[in-house]
Amino acid sequence: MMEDAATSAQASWFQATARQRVAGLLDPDSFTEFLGPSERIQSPHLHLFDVPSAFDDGVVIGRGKLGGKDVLVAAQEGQFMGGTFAEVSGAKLVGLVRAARDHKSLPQTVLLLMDSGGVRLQEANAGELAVAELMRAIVEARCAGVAVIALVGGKAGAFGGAGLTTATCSRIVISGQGRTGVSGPEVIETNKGVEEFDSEDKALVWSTDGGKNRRLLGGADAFAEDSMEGFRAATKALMSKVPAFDLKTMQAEQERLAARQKRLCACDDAVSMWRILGIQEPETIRDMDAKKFIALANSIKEANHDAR
Amino acid sequence: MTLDEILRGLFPSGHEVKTNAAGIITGTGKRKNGDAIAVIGVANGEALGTAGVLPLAEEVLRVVAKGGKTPILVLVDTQGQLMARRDEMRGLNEYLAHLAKCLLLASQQGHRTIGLEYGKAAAGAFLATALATDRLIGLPGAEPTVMDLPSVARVTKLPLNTLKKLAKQTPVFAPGLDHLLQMGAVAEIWDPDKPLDDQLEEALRNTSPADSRDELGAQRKGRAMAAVVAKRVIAEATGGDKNVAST
Amino acid sequence: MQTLSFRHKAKRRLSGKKDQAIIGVVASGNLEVLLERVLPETACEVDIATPLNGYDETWKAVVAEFVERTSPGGLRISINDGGARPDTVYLRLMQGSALMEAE
Amino acid sequence: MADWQSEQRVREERLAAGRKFADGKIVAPDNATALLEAVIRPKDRICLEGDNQKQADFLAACLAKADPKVLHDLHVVQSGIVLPEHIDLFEKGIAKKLDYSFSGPQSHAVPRALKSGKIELGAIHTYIELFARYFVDLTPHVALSVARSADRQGNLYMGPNTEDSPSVIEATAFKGGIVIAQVNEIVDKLPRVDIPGDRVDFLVAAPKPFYVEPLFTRDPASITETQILAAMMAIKGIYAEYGIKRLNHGIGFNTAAIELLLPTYAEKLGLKGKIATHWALNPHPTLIPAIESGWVKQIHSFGSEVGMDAYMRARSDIYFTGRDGSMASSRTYCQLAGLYAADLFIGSTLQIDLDGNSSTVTADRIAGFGGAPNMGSDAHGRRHPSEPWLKAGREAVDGHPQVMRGRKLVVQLVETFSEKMVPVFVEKLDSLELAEKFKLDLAPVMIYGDDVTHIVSEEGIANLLLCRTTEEREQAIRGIAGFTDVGRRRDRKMVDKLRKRKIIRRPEDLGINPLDAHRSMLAARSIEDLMQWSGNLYDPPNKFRNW
Repeated sequence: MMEDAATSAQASWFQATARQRVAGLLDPDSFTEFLGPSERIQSPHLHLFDVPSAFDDGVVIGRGKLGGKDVLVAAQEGQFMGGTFAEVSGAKLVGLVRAARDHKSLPQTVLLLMDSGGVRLQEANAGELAVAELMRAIVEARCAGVAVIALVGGKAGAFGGAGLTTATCSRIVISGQGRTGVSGPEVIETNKGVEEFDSEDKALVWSTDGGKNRRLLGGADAFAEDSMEGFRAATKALMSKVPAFDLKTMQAEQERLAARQKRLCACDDAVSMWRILGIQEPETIRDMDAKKFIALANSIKEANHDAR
Repeated sequence: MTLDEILRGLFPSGHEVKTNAAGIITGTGKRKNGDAIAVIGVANGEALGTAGVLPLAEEVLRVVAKGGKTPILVLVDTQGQLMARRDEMRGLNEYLAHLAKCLLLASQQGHRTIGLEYGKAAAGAFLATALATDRLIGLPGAEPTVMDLPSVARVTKLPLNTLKKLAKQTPVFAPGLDHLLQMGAVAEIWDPDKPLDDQLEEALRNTSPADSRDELGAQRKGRAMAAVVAKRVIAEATGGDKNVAST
Repeated sequence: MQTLSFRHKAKRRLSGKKDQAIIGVVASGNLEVLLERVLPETACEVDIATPLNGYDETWKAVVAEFVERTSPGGLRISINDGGARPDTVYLRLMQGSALMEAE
Repeated sequence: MADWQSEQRVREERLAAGRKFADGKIVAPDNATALLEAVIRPKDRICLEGDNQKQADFLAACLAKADPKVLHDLHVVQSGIVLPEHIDLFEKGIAKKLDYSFSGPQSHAVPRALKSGKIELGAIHTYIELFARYFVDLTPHVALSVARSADRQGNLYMGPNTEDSPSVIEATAFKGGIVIAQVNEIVDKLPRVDIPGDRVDFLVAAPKPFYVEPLFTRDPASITETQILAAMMAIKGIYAEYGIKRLNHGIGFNTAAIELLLPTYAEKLGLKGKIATHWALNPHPTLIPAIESGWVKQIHSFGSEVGMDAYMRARSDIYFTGRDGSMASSRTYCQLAGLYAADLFIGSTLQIDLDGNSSTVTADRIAGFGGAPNMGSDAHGRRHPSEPWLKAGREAVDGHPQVMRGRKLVVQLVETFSEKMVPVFVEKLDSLELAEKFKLDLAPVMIYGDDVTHIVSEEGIANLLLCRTTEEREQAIRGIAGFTDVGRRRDRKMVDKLRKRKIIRRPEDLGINPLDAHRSMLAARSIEDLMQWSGNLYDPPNKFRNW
């Protein structure tokens, strides 16, 4: 059956749907969905724009097990409206993180499977506010001892509010195809011109926003091979120990980001940044296979820290 | 109102608030009761990039490290995040999120945080500053813009006029202070004709770190579903759990 | 947006025990199909929301062919369409009923 | 006295005019437009390569800058109308008449220029048909060619992108014409000589390397389940049934799906070594997994493909390579190979009518033909037998006639709808309306119905060889036309009968469950996978690198 193939260990995370990712990531048959599609909690706004709705508004939430450990999980569907934050899709994420924050009996690990271009234009105000609420809920949950882990490897990446949400989490897992940032390449090209950012040049796009650059600079804590098993393995390894959210951590992050700004602000391309990080042949990074890259990234000082 | 007018109105007994060439605001103001309030922000509609975030976050961390309960005021007039390939390459999302996290840390540690939106505000920079405070206040004339209508028109392929008409039916997508008030993002809009220092003190009294923006949006009929959906999620998550049910 | 509704009498109840399944995604050229086993033995309802107007006859033909092929008795099928081609619609319906037939 | 040497005299005049701008054979880039104005004369036939893949883009830009008072009414005879500058020539009045083959990226601009009267159309050809006319009635007066490098004597090195050049240059150089080549660099010693220097009159070192479109790179990530299903049917219902070893593929995603199913699905069917061993095919990156798995014995190519150079150099057992190690291509020879030495052509199209005629012309689009009508036709001059060819020949007739001839398998692999709900199966080709609109003597038909042997859609395979009447043929086509209007108007009883006679075969008739078609069956699911299959020898173009 094709659904089995789509969620098998070697199936591509990048090409999977949100539901396939949840099924492929968690232990078999361990997932229970909250507010599932048959509840039909859809966007109350999209019809105004003559745009089709989705039964789950593009976010799947629930609980399950990963490697035997209980987790709460949420997955954005990047193919539906770009996985965007909107009134309903956002509130589902906010509710899930608040549930973990307030109820010690619930799993104290939340996995956010990000796949989002940011805020849904048709519900921009509601979406932006949902991001603000989610970021606050994540910080409160982290203060209460909850581990919130972002997994980035979908087609829409994690941009705009999703990029900020990702960087608010305790830990970040990313794949080579994964991208995260604030303004996407197309947005920068539209506003600032093709000279600033040629969004058609995918190699440039990925060297800017892509998983390898994020991992090497310390913008992500683990690199996953683009497969269900790749994300399972990387996430399991990160779950056991996450940074506390306190003044010390934020001071360390301040230092980390200030140092990065100082060392790398003169660089115009990723390869020259990687060279400054002490990588011997930075031009070989791009085509390096995942295993080799993971080992390399684990040896880079900037890439491995608790300052998040 | 200009930044100077606002600062004079907020702190008649004096302040040490400076704005650098890149529009980065830092300093301290003197409250009516003589206590200090920390002030940070972005002025002149400047865009916020990796370089601009660092002094702002540093200031917030200094206030938290010092202990006490000094509140923090965040003044906001920014066109949004800096749109530049190099800043993105260095991880602008981490920088902006860091500033938001520092503000949220402050509020978790007992520092009341107030956002004052007096000019523009957009997208990622909005999230990192004004929307990361406990209580967001608008001044008349402020133009918070999550997404400008021409961009919405371009992506949705709907005519601008259609969108303008739609914007009258719903506050959910179009720019404007009133819309954000209705959504629950903006707690209140100040009256510029009344003393700002009094209004600041009143706002500080009403500030709480508990996030009730979705409830507010529901009360004001701007966001009917958000609070309900979030609560239903919690109910369903805990409902199936015997331990939770018994507590 | 256009909504369409089709009511069919199926030859028999669709086998299997699953009471609901969802397949596909609302995206350009794709659709989501939600299948729920909530109707009497041989009843079948298909409700469609589609952004493309004027394809009533095509939808009718696709649904009729699907009912003829699989006899989805007992199912209420709800579709959010993103402008999928008829062959994709048919494929998703077949995939959905196969999911419902799984033990 | 009759003058039997006038051509040579005119050639000398042209050369003398051109030498004013040259140092030996070498012309500075800044002088290129002046050179062209000096050497070319109004109403000349010119070939400005203009190939399927490589482009003499610098010379095209220089010619488009020429003064229309000096250069006008040129007759363009080249295979590809690809660059915007090619259209500019007509818009500015520098060129008037056009004989060509293919206009992929300019397929919307050509009908616009036709409509405004800027282009006077001779004919749309297949590649070798146009090349043939270079030697009969469309011989270029001036050829503007393109090579990777040259030496000072004018010897040219084409590398893997030889394409049309030898045919164009031979016709021009040996019939009193002038040959000008744009090169990326001028060097002391060439890796190998593809064109002898005495056929080349002038060289221009272009400021930038010439443009090549990665036309044959299909990202496996974009292949759909529907395409995989149709590909499974083609493999099991046609490749395996006829034992197809020698073949050509079109450039669509559906044929890319076949290439990626060889090391997986076809391997499981036990077909390795029995099908798809010898190819007339461009260097498709999607064939890398099959090559690496030992499926492919040899490939000859029309042109090259961006990023494949190092891979082909390292796989010289598979590809044709020069003494220097780099791959060598030829559009003429490869088209001949596809016509005479392949037993199967399989490709896609935009429209098919009830007779099986197909066309890629729509109301506002003329893409031209390229090689498909040649690949996709039965070569009546073929005399060597092969089992697939004979089997197809037997299927086309009843009984055992005294004289038997074989048939080439010409397969159209389509989805019933293309993008945006546009049906592929139609009652009448748009091409006919276009012919009326532009008063063309001949409506552009990509592949004539009587050459087509099979049509494969996601609904099934129609074997047209087995049809005996036009009615059967029509119903066979309707019977696999899915939910298109054409498909819904089928005669269900007749379609059932055709299915019993195996004229129509559904997936289940072939033992294929449509629900088994899944992307995980593809040997590679992304461009990155292809690169890894190649041991990182394949260097994908930047626009495909999402990592």
